[in-house]
Amino acid sequence: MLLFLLILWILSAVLVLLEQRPYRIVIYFGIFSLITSVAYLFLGSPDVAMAEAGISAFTTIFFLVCMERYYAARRKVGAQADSETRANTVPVRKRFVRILPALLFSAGLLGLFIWFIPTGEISTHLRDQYLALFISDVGGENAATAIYLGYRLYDTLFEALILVIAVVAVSHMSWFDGTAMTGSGRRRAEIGHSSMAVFTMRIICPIILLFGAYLFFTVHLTAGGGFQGGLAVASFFICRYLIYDIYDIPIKKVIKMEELVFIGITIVAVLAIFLGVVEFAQIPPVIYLNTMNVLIGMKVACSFFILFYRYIAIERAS
Amino acid sequence: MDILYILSYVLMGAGVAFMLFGVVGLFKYNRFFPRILVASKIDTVGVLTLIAGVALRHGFSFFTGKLLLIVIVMLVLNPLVAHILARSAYLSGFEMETSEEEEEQD
Amino acid sequence: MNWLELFPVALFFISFFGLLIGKTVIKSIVYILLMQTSVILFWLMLGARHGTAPPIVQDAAYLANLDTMADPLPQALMLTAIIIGVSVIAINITMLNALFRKYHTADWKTLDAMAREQEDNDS
Amino acid sequence: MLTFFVIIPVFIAVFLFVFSSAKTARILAIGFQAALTVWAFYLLLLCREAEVVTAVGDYAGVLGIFLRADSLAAAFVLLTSVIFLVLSIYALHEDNSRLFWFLLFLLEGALIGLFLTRDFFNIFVLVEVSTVVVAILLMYDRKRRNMAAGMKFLMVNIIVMQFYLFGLGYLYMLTGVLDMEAAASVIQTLNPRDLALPYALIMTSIAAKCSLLPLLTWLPKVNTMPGARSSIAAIMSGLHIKSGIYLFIRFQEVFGGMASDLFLVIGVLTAIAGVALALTQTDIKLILAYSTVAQVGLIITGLSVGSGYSYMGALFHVINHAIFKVALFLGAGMIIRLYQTRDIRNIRGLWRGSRMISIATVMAIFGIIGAPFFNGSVSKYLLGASVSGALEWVIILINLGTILVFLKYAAMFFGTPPEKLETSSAWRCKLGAILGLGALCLGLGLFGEQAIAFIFNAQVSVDALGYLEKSLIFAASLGVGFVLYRYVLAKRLDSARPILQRLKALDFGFGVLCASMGVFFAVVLVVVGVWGA
Repeated sequence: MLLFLLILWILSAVLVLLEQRPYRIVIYFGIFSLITSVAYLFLGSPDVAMAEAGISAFTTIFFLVCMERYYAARRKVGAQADSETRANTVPVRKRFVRILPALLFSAGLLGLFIWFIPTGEISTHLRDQYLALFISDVGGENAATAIYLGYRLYDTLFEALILVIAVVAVSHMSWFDGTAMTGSGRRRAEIGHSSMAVFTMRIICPIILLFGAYLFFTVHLTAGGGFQGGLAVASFFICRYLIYDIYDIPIKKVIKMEELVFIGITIVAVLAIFLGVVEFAQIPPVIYLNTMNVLIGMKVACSFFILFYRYIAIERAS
Repeated sequence: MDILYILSYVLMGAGVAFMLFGVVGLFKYNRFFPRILVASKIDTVGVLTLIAGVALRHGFSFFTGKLLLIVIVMLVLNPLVAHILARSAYLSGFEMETSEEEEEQD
Repeated sequence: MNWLELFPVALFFISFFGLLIGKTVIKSIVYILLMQTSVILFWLMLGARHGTAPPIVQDAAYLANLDTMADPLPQALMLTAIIIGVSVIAINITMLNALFRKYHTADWKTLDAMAREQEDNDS
Repeated sequence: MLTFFVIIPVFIAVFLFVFSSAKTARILAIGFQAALTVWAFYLLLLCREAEVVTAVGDYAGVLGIFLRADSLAAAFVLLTSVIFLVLSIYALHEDNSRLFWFLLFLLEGALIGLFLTRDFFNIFVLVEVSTVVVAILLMYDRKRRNMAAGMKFLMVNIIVMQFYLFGLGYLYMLTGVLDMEAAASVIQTLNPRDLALPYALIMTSIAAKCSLLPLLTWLPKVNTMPGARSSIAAIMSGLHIKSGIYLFIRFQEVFGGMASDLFLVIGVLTAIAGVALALTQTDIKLILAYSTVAQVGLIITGLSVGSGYSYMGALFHVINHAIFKVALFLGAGMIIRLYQTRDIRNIRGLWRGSRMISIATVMAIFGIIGAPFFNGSVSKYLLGASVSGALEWVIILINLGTILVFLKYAAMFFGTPPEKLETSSAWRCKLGAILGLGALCLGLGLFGEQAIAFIFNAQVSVDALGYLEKSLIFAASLGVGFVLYRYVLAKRLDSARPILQRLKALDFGFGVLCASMGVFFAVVLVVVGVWGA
């Protein structure tokens, strides 16, 4: 079964490689992400699979917005004679000859790589210890969560930090100098004109929010956690956008809240793990895990909502 | 018990058969709107029957509750997806009688 | 060595090949995403060498089936890697968008030439 | 304790960003930087006695993450804090928003974290953080930024980090741990052929980080992007590249010095290529950036020689290079502001135009070319002390090349200045900053032996006779360089020969950059795998 999935996986990747038209690349990339996510599930990592599924929804949206602007920009200059348009007119054989050195080079590298793949056995030193000790050390029933909220919390802190930086970077790198769009920049989602869609999304929205909350709070019992729950809550905003738009949400307050939540995460992390308060004060691990997860989930939800907002409201505006 | 067992297999088989018909249909019709019609059948009828079979096979537990949630979401979302696809195709100027070549444009 | 692990390796070099021949920035970004995915899948495969059961303890008798559980460490690490990857990709796509608006193209060569022109004007 | 070296800058950065105005941010920045420098000094004192280890969380074995500070890491932390202190003083009266201080503090936290951590995956995370922050800082000026070059920088860095992560996967598979010390002890028991692949993958990413030979063009280009301020270019050349060298040192330790002969060759070639490229440039920032490449090549050479004195010399040169290159870049920023141009042919008469900038720049130049009594001379003496034969001559030749480059650079002191050069009173901080760095160059040169003993906790003896010999060689090469430059090169370099023009405008496309990564990877893999360690 895994073999079958992996073959499909490679095939979809090759489809992405061979496709020339940008819109289709995005669609094939979506297929690729879906297969990847299922493959993760088969490899025994439901946490990563959930994260990948959530992330790929956002990546696809980012790419789609980008493509829309791309075509708008192309239309503006007309069919300019750069290689984007020229590529389709060159005959296939010539194109093949042109890429042949690159093909041979990468094939050679692949061969070299395979020749030198280590044959040694995998060392299970850390795995055994983590599986044996995580319940008594950190608590909870999910070993992956125990690692990223306990043993390797230091990494997770920087992971939260890089989301803060990404939000700052996206607003700094953007063509538009500001955080919120007012007046003429607004546009409603096209779907908003279809009453059937709006009606259905109204039913779906609360379910998604509920699912996000479920992921927040059941982390010590099953797969899921702050990141996945945050992504689910953020995708609630996508659905909300389809019904009501998102321009009524004060984006500056969300940005401020994101940074405040990051400060909260830092304080809780420093107190709980670095200074060892959890152990010292005999706080039940469930309380710590849930606090941390809700904080991280809020952080991730805010970050992805801001990114989504920027793409829909600002990057997409003409 | 045995009847439930057999029934579940029948349901699962029916689901797979629906999907099979759907795929055949996708290849049979070469126009956009018939294809949407057939594809939505795969999503809704095929998957629903399949999940019903799985639920019967598993018996009643928390797992079945999760399946029920999936069924609800699918029941609501799949027709919606088909609707939006068809609607946007119609709005962006796809005629009901388009030929294959015109669909290929981006 | 598990020979299924050759799949991510192959994808790594397929996307490397794509990066070599990719003419537009869009395609380069997609290949980087493919590359990230291949590395992540590789890590998870390493973790699943000794078993593919999720590392979630449902009952107290879990010590008996420890051997069938996947390694939880790669999973925690790859969650981090995925989030880092998507943040960097979001930044990249924003930059790409700003480039479209300025230069109306996504072609590497044209972009390089235009950037050089701008630099010459500046200095 | 070590955790707070990282957490506090990050925390203060976010705190400032949320709560304060630009003015309070400025005052807090200076105060905090000064405090951090003192604290880093205290850490260095502690590390002289024993390694300081902090476990993040209270877990058994190597399950958690460890931060370790030996004297090398403490020296790098001290260097980082000193340079950021100088930069904050330099940037005090610039028109900076909160965002600038936010990013500056984040970068400081990430770099210190990188120097302190000994966890493979933590290194990956921190490198990504610092790369993204540097990318934003490089494109800080909205109007003048060069988005295409910045994008290339970011994408190349993401790709090399994928190489790193892949290599890390194999390393984790073989050793079963992510901690450096634990991994190093396991690695000794492994089959060297198994290690070839992870080594090649990881070294490819590190080589790209320090811009070694086939990958060297992106760094100078990025340094001189129009939107990048000189202070950012200084961080880039002075510190960010040092993080690559630091990782090189650490990973060579982990792998037990594999392939050091290969890196010797690559270092020498990088140095020669850097000198050759620097000679053809006319943009003053580009000259400095390519000379950074040359010095990095020299450092990698010294680190790969393997014997004690050269290694110490290379380590000391890392610190020296950070100091004088930051001084040069900051001085260059002021010169550009003064003359409104970056073309070295149009900058003349700086000595009469602005005495203070000239003094600081001259001190830094004396440092980099290795003039006696300046810090460069001590590190270059040690670098050359334990090598012999051809390599000694190669190092002398590279130094001759450096002298040529800076003769070209020094041409701007002479001649008559244009009528009006506007200096403002707000420059006092900037002048103070670069003069301080210049004085540091002299001080580290005069007390080089003691400085090494203090910083690296290692005894070296600078032999007076050998030092005199080196000084004589330096004087000779200065003479040769002057003659060579004045009568041969000065005219030729400015002529419009096609090959010179091509070297001057050398800028690899994205595909070529990726291909050079592949070539580097293949070479390292074949050398390590086929000919053994």
